[in-house]
Amino acid sequence: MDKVYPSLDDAIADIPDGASIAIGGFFTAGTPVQLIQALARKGAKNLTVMCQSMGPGNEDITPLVVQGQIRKAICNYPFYRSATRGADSPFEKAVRAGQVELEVYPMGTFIEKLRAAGAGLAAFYTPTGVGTVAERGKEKRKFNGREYLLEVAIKPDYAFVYAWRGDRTGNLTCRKTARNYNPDMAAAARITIAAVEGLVEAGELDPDKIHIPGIYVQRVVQVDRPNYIPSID
Amino acid sequence: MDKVYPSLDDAIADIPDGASIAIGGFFTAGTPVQLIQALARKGAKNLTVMCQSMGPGNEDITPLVVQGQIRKAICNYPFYRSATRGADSPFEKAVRAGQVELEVYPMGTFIEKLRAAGAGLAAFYTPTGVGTVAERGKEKRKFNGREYLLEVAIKPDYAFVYAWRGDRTGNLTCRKTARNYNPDMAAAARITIAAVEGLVEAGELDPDKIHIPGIYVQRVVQVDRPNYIPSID
Amino acid sequence: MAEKRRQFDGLSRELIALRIANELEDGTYVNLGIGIPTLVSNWIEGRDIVLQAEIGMLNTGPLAAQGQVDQDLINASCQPVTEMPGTCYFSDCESFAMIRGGYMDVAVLGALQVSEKGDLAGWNNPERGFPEHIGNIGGSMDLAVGARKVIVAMEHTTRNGDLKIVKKCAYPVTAVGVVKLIVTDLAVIDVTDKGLVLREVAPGLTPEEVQSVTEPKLIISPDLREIRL
Amino acid sequence: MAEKRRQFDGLSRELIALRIANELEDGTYVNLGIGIPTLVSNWIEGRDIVLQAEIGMLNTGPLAAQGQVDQDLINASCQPVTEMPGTCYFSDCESFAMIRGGYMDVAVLGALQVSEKGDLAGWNNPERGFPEHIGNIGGSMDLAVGARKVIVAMEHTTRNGDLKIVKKCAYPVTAVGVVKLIVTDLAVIDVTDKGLVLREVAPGLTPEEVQSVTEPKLIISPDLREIRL
Repeated sequence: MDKVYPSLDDAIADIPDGASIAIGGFFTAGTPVQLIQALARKGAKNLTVMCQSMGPGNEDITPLVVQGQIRKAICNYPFYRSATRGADSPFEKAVRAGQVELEVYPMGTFIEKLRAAGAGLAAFYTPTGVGTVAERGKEKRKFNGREYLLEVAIKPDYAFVYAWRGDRTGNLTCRKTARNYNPDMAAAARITIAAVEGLVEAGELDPDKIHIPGIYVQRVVQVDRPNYIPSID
Repeated sequence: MDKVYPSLDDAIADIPDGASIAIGGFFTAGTPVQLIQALARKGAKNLTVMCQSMGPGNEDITPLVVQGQIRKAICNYPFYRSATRGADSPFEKAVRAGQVELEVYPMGTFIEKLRAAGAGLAAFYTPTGVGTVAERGKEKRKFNGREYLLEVAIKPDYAFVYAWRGDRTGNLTCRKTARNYNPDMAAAARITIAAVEGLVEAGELDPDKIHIPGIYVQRVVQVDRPNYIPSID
Repeated sequence: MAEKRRQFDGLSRELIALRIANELEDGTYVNLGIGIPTLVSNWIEGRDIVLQAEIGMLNTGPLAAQGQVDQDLINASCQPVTEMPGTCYFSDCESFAMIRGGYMDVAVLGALQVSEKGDLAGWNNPERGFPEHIGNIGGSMDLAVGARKVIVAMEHTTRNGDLKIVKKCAYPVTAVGVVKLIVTDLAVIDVTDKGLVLREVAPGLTPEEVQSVTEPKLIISPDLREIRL
Repeated sequence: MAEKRRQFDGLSRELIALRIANELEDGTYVNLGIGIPTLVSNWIEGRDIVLQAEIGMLNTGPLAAQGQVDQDLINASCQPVTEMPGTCYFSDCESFAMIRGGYMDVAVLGALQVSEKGDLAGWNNPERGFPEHIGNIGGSMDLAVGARKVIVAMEHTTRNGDLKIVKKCAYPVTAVGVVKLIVTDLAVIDVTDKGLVLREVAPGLTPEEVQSVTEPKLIISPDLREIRL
């Protein structure tokens, strides 16, 4: 199974208007920026995106907002910490203007909901958020005297992930904290598109050090290592 | 944090009667046989054990059965396939005689219940077992038109795990299919005791290839590589 | 009392496996259960099919030769196997997440009984005399529920001639309504909404003979033919 | 109208962090939130304390020096950090499994408000003008619920002199009844079943002065003393 696509644009060509897309990466680390840029070039509209941040440390997502491609964002850290910087942020403006719907989950709940989808589970009970606004509209239930919230799985149509090394069959190895959301998003999505820094032949990766098994990855594209300067103020 | 214990017997010395113990390994691969043997030497009674098999490919557990140490077994593959070999098996005899209580779960449900405990989740909904005897006594619920069973977390007091390499702070690297249940059992238990083939200093393991983070492991003991001949007839 | 036995001779276990191998498409991920299903692996060498082992392995290679056995490298049937280019290892928990998550294109499973509705009974033989809720469930329930397509590989009747393709499973079921295709020593049968469709019969057998060892009424496919190998 | 401002001078942010570092025991796993909590890491070098970063790292080392920045190695505050002997990496999902699973001995978190019952409000400042259910939750709710002990590190009042230790949080809470210890520029306060117990005060301050900027009634510890650094 050779899953390599010749270009970023080919790899995302079939993404329709209205698609939902999980985007890996935690601030600067492990974000598939080139795939996001390709999506901005393509211009698909009415999208639902699921990712950690809608701006801070992930400015490459801003063109999608400015071009009005995003209908809904599901994330856990949407805004700049600085109110001043936030006031200038296209995403914050779009949220205030009601142009983008925003759904926020605690970080652990957010990724566990995606993991549940990939693992074929319908829902789970978590203690996180009990007694907070995260309870709203959710079933609360006691197990062994402690309260938990019911959280249902979220299954995206696509996932964009990033890896340090990948082989042609889709096996991926991540590097340091750039692993973060990428494995569980890859498993959750119907179609996972991986941007890899180093493309190798099957058998070249250490089989005990593959963080994303190839079965979860449908398309692989080689990219240059993006250059970041970590900052989220 | 130096978690190394001088001997197997020291590492399990505090296990009381009535304890529950998850034991890693899938048939022959990655089973901490020396810890099981130490438990047989110690002779703690009234134990609940959670493991894949209660005999096939895991004959080292038999002394615990013969010595009457086990009150309850929770597993997914308890018996020999051969009825003849099964008829001679101390575990099968003990089950038939009502001396050991046996709880059987589908393999995926079994390890997911342990994973849930380690992950601080109370319960999850799985499609596995709907319409079968696995339904008995369980809540059934529809999500998006499909039926699921509610399965609650199982939290063992102890876990016995096996690793190819381990450092003094408890970071463990597994080898090939010997990984299997070990990571999730380590995370699930209150106290995890690891038998490692190769004990190294902190910093010697590749930090991107640690399958069991040290935080899950409270005790480390060095052991010789056990010699198995894989067979389960 | 005369000893009961199988009535017809059909394909060997190896050829049942071959027939199933021919049914698999390239570019798919497949899990093979214990028994006849495991034999399918002998017929797919060189093909673009990736085998998953529940223990936590993708791209499972052929059985290890004597002297090449690595105790840290076994399949879910506890057989020593080998690595392939592209092999990867993961935890058992991840393995079943993958299985339930719908990533197995095909699961080939053995069975004690299959019903006309596609119910599969394979994990618990009441003849062992245990209560019906205990037995070697293993990974069978997860695979039966999670795979996109479940193919059953089995002998058409028991050694004693008892029917295994039945109207309703008498044995504890593994999953309900999941079997899509049954391949036996005597026949290839599609499980459809309308009932069991007899698609192929073993060389020398008539559809009537296959029906005589099959409890539910078989629908004869208009394209009925001899089993192709 | 006179501009409101803080009434008392107390410890610097760095010294709040030091006071918390002294509270941590050796042999523990600790997660440090954004803000003052992050500064605690400057005071534990050489100690047997392992820092976890939500992004998926244990044994997080000091901040990376200029020229040593690796974009694949950051903490949960997006700061470039370094490796230590014994560092290991894992997924974000595993990281939160670990956090909810009770493996953090201590979480040190910032706060906008803390109630006398130990309720923590830290994730959402209504002054930003968003609806109360959206904001940067990040990992704070999981940490607040999952850690065995939650220590709050904050200034005793806002820059405008508004009280932050209150009877009931007016801001959206992060978790209910979880805070065990509050360390501010002015005081060290235990949250107990009986109420808030003033254990230490900043040099030069009286308990009455601390009470004057604290809404709930403080119980004065019989062992009350100056903050020890």
